[in-house]
Amino acid sequence: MLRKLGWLLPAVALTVPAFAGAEEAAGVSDAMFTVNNLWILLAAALVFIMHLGFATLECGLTQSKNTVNILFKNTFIVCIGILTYAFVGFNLMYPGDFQLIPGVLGFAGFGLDAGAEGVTQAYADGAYTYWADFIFQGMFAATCCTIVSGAVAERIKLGPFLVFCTFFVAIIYTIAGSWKWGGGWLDALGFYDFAGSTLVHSVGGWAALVGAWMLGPRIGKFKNGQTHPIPGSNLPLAAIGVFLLWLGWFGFNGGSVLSADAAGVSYVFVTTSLAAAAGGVAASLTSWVKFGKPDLSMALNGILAGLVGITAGADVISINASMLVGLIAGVLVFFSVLFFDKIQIDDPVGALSVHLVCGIFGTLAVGIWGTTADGADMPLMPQIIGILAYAVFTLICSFALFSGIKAVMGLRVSAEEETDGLDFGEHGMHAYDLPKVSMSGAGEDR
Amino acid sequence: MLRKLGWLLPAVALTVPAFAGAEEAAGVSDAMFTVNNLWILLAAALVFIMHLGFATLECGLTQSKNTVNILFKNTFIVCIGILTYAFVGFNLMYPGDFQLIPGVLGFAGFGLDAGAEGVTQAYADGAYTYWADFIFQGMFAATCCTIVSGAVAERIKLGPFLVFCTFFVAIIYTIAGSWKWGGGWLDALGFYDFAGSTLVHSVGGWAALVGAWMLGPRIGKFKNGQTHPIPGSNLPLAAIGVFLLWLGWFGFNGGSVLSADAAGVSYVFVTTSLAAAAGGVAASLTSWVKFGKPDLSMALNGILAGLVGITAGADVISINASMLVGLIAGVLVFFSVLFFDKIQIDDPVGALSVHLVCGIFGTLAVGIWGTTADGADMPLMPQIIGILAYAVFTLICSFALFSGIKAVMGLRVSAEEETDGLDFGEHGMHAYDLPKVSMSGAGEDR
Amino acid sequence: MLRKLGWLLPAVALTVPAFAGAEEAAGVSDAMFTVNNLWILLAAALVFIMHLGFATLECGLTQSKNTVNILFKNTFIVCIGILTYAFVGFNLMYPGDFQLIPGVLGFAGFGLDAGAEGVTQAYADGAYTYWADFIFQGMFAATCCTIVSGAVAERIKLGPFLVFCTFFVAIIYTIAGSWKWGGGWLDALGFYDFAGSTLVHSVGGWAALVGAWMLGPRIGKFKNGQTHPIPGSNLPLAAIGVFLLWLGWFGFNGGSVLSADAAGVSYVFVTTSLAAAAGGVAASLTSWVKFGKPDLSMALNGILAGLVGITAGADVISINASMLVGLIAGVLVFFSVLFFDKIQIDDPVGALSVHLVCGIFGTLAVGIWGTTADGADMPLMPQIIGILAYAVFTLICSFALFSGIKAVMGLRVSAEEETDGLDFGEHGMHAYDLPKVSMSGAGEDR
Amino acid sequence: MKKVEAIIKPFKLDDAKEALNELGVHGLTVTEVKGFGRQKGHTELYRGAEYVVDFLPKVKLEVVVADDLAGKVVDGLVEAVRTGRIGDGKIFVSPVDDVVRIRTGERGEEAIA
Amino acid sequence: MKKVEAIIKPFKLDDAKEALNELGVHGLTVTEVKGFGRQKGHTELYRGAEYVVDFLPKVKLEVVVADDLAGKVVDGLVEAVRTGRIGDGKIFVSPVDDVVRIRTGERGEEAIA
Amino acid sequence: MKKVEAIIKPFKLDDAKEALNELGVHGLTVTEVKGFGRQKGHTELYRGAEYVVDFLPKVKLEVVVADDLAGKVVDGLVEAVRTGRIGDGKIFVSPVDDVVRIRTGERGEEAIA
Ligand SMILES: Nc1ncnc2c1ncn2[C@@H]1O[C@H](COP(=O)(O)OP(=O)(O)O)[C@@H](O)[C@H]1O
Ligand SMILES: Nc1ncnc2c1ncn2[C@@H]1O[C@H](COP(=O)(O)OP(=O)(O)O)[C@@H](O)[C@H]1O
Ligand SMILES: Nc1ncnc2c1ncn2[C@@H]1O[C@H](COP(=O)(O)OP(=O)(O)O)[C@@H](O)[C@H]1O
Repeated sequence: MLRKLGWLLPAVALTVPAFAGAEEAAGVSDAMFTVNNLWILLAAALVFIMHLGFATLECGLTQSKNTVNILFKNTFIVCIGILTYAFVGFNLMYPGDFQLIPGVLGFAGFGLDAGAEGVTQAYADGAYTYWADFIFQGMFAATCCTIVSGAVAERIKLGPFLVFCTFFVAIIYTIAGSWKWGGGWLDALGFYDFAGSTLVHSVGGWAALVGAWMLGPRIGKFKNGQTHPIPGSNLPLAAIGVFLLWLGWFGFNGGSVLSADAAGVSYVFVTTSLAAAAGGVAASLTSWVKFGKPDLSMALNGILAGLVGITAGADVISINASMLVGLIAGVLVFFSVLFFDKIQIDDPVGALSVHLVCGIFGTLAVGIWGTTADGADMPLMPQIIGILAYAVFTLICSFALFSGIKAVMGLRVSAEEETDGLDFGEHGMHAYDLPKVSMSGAGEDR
Repeated sequence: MLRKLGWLLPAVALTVPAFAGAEEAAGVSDAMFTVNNLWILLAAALVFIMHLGFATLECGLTQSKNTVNILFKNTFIVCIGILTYAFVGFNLMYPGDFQLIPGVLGFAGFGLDAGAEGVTQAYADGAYTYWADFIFQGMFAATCCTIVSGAVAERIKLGPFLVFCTFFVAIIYTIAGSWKWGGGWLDALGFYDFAGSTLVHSVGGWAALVGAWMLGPRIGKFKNGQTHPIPGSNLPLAAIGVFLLWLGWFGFNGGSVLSADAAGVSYVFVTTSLAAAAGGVAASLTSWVKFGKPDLSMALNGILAGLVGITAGADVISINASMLVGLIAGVLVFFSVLFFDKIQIDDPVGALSVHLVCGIFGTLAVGIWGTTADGADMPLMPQIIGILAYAVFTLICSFALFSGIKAVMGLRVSAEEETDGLDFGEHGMHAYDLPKVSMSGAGEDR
Repeated sequence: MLRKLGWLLPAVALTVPAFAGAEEAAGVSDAMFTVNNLWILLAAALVFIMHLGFATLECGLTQSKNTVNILFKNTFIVCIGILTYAFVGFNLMYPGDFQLIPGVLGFAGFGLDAGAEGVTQAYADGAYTYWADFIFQGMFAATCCTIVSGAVAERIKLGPFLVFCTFFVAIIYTIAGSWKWGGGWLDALGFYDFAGSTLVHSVGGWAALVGAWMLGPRIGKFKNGQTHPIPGSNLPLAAIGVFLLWLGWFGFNGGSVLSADAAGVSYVFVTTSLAAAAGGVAASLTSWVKFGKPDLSMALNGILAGLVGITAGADVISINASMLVGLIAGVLVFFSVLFFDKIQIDDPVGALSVHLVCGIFGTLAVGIWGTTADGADMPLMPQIIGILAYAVFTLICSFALFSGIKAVMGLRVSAEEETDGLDFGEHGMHAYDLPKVSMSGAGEDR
Repeated sequence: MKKVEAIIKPFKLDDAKEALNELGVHGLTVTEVKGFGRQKGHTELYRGAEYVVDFLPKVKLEVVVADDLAGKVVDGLVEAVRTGRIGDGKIFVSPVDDVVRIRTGERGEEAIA
Repeated sequence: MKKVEAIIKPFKLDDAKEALNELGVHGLTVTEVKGFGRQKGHTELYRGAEYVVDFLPKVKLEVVVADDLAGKVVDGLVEAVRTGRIGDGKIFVSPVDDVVRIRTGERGEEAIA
Repeated sequence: MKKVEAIIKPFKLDDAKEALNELGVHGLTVTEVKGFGRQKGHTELYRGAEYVVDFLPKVKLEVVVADDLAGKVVDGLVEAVRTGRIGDGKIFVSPVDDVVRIRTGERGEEAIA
């Protein structure tokens, strides 16, 4: 998703194998500009709908007494994500020439300003306007907080969580992002992350890990060294979430081509779908073999695992490798869920397994299976450096941020509130008023 | 959304500040024609999905005993809206030369006919075909009835409501629309309403006001001068509704650029999103400050308030002003809900506060913050005249229509039916057969 | 959806009346290539979302004790559908020159390979790339299994069902598809099926019939010659399903234009929507007249009936005829549901009535109301031959396949498992943990 | 002590509660139940077929009171929830040997309120 | 009068209702309950961990009848709902002092049906 | 025989079950109910208006035991579910004339467990 802006630091050119991107063209026709820009806008709309996907997935896999809280968090995150991105985020992530510590930290000022060239082809060689750029990137930004939301669900205080998100999305995520997509030092190093296996998913995942670890598990989840599942309250909602996320991923990955280039976008659609499908099948079968019955929640997580896994290299990985990435991610997510349960880190929706673990795997996959446009293998070392750099930075920042907030406001709701549900404690509302199952005449033999 | 047809009355040219619309071009390339047209079609699909958003929002904020009825209403409205628009609506709203009372009432005949030029660039200077025009406008049309649906929910008889909607969408809405978008007298006067804060939202809102007032409140809503909330039955459905509405609004506003013009559409995406986000945050914080706890239903209404507010001027209002519009709309919707409760007009979903109040505010906002393409401030007076004209026309027409229907068929279901639920009374069905919460072993400490 | 590949068998040119498709052009501009290809990709995304529509519709119209099972089936089908289509399906359906029995069976080899020309205009005259072609067709493929899923729901064993689907989507559907869209013998004969009333819907429907018939009805559905309805558990989910299906149909039919041709795609959007709307209204009114109350589930099925009905001829049927097709389909689906109940074939979601019956009707409609580009009436005979050919082939194949699977693995779950629910039996999970309706103070008069 | 069990129409719950409060009874337990009796079930439609729902939603109210209050409670309830239409419900009075307030361990009549 | 309470398997509800009807008992009240007893709960899976659901869904049927009918009602119910498999449930018979029909104010046995 | 009915806080259900198991009582029936008593209901918000939810979720536990076990069961339950805070609930003990195990037709005390 590296923006091709003339005034950026020189970037290593890594493009899709087997075809040359149309976006290289210096001047494109008006129609091409229009279709390119339209696709970025549609991709933004698709990424937007991922937020609904995250919201319903999280509601589906948690208890109904916390549903209002989860809906509120996810609604608020989108809003605050877009607003802070307009105020500071965009200009922190894409500082251009305004470097404070070159390649590490820059800031192009507060607010949005398209300038004279922002709505012309001059802005990005006819690929999109300034406004399309902003809205696409802005929709992306909020997703990394949503990842955190899932892992800390059902026990974190609302206010502190929102404060965390605001700073995380406005500053931590955007500075981290600038290192690669903003043309910073990791970009210069040859680190490759097409649409954000690391920049979005692992970054969100590391923060989620810190949050889940600092909060501790939900009451009753682990007792005497054993895991006591707390079943999700509404699996249709969870399934709706995953389908919407897959849909949105067409925009997340497809839009990261940063033009409507026929070859590039179609290829990315295919690798993305194949990885998702392979992830879903792999996680289903793994749970089937392991437990004798296939687990729907694992199948759903498997699809997401495949999607996260392919995100770093959707444009540089071959068709067969994309299925392999999905398969491995699907198996990985299964065992990762078991692993986090074993070390008693409570992650109600599997956010760590999906976004952190598969985000890392996907980033490595680029170094293992990726090939550049001219057929050369892509190097593994920059990938490892990138993964580590983001791990260290995000762990430190989110630990500091969570700790500061904890000291001032506290992080976890009281045991009584947790038992009663955050819907009542934080909002004084309840999510559902549904009738009981009717014992109707037709049911006699059921 | 004024269609640029050669044979329309001359319209005051008001376009987006800081960029010149590509649609001005006389002859465009085939590719440009294709991408323009594709965007209008996609916008129509996005507006279509708003109907699902309205349906789920309304179901979510009402009682489960009326859910079948609400789903049926919303499903039927879409169908009847499109069909009547094909029969008469399109030709009432865009009568072209066929004026009966010039600028006030015209009718170009029954049914659809693309004519020889309908699928060529000649139809709209390469911006869209006749068919794309129809389907986009047709999807819009039904939305104004859906607004009414929410305000009269849980107590209106089905048959009378559907009769009202049929006439309202086929005739009242379309004649009203012709005054501005059809190139009528308000357009000539310089009234500006980009995508319908007034033409769609207030028009729907005024009819909703008449309906809610004529029906009276639901049993039990107000007692001894006090408001007794009737909580929504399914808040996840309500949240799904609002996210889908926001998504659809990209088509509602973005499509109203009436071409895929890169500058125009991207700008509108940004103002629309910023207003929505600001509205959500404002309403959340207002409820938080006022009641000590943030109200999810207010946050959701706040997003819609921001969206309705920006709709009249999404293309002529600056970035900062768009956030301001959202903020004000978010606060406005909060106090408006309280106000309608105070005057005991019962509006189960907040349709009056969202669509009527913020629709009016958004229309005024154009006169306050709007600037034309050449940087001039837009006048306030035509906006006020427009708001009043639509208020008077819609109030009279919908009062007459509701009264006529009431005389012939009655409007409100019996108290007994209301108590039992309209699902049983009007449909003989029930919406949910869900199991009770299980008291499983894992729940002991929860 | 006939792909215009140079190396296909000559196809009878049947295009939309009143306009000449832009896709005929030999060389198109880069921008045109890009917008064409983008539309096919977007159409693929829209078809993808139909799977969510099918999943929620099926969950909504069945009992909550089988919801996990239904979500799992639908999730798995999408994944397996895409994967098998990549492995063998695409090359079976579009074998090109690699004919084993010319016009009847061909196979272009395992796996995907874009070749040198796959991402250039050479692949399909600038209409789409190889990858866009694959992903669009691949998303289509899985839909026909989803049709089967609905008809056999609540009683079929999971493993056997998935085995059936895998073979059905990989081999039976694709071979059948090759006869027409792959340029096979039915295409040569002049059989016309624009987007698959027969190729997708009836083919799925015939298999559904075999499955529903072999399994027998659910326990308790028919007793003493009487139908005992088993009400759906979640009608909002069902409505969400139908709206998403309608939305997806814009891609299903609109994408089948196989380019973004302004005239073609817009026309198809209009016929598709009018038929859907007419179907919804017709089924609603029929149930209203027949039972005194309008049936939501019939209204929803009516919309789908209209959509299936128009699918074969969305591009060759006039506007008025499209409404007529929808109307007839809406009435047809109503009586068809009653008919299948009468002959005691238990179809929980009405899949046979919607997809099989209206699929056949829609295919006939082409022969009745269809006109070619040059205004000639389209012949009825090839339509009848096509319907029969697909009936015979699919009935035989799916009977053989189901029988084989039955012999080896069994088809139906035990009566005890059926009573307890497949969620427990097949997955050891349950779908919902929702609170009971609260008896709150505000409810006193309700 | 007596247990007074009343099966009533759901929308009469608050009236019943108020009647009890007026009698000085401040504790009660409520259960959603389905009732079958003289009141006819209603007919529903689903996908072109009719079926009868026999069991109607009712609310069961349980209140344990001292012997001498039982009569008044019964009368108060009857008055509060009667609509005169079929399906108004039934009241059952039955003996209770002992009552314990869990919080304090109190027993008998003093544990009641 | 007696209250006969039967805890039965949910799918036997209609059989029970028919048996009661044959005995001339036309009023009953039904509650969804969860039961714990000899019948083993079942094991569920969720995200890679197993857990036991102890409480099984049962239906509680309450019917108040005249003393002399109680025996027949018990026998009729036993016959109607027995499957012979563990978990078939229990029937409890307990005394009822008085019955009131809310609609009419009738008391005692005539209030029952 | 006696029926011991306990209205308790929902999250104490498993503690209650374990206490019963220790006393050798292996059968019980549980119902979700709503309770009204000294414990104050809580205030909820909805769209800018406050309202009080009077009825709080409780769980009703019913267990039928032999006469001599009733006292121990009551004591065991009190100990297991008491938190000392208002709203802990009540236990009611009432007479039961007969018990039948549907599966076997056994009667009386031997039908209980
Ligand atoms: N013998 C009975 N035992 C238990 N519950 C009964 C009995 N008779 C009636 N009921 C309950 O009382 C409710 C009302 O009874 P019904 O016969 O319909 O009307 P009414 O109370 O007006 O005579 C029933 O729905 C049922 O729940
Ligand atoms: N002592 C008891 N008190 C109350 N309910 C009981 C008692 N024993 C059993 N039950 C109820 O009866 C149901 C069936 O009992 P169970 O022991 O499982 O099988 P069976 O009835 O075949 O002996 C239980 O699920 C429970 O609801
Ligand atoms: N007289 C009564 N009859 C029936 N149920 C009662 C009675 N009194 C209390 N209850 C039940 O016991 C619950 C707890 O009672 P409450 O007065 O709130 O607290 P405490 O038990 O601590 O005195 C109530 O919610 C209600 O369900």
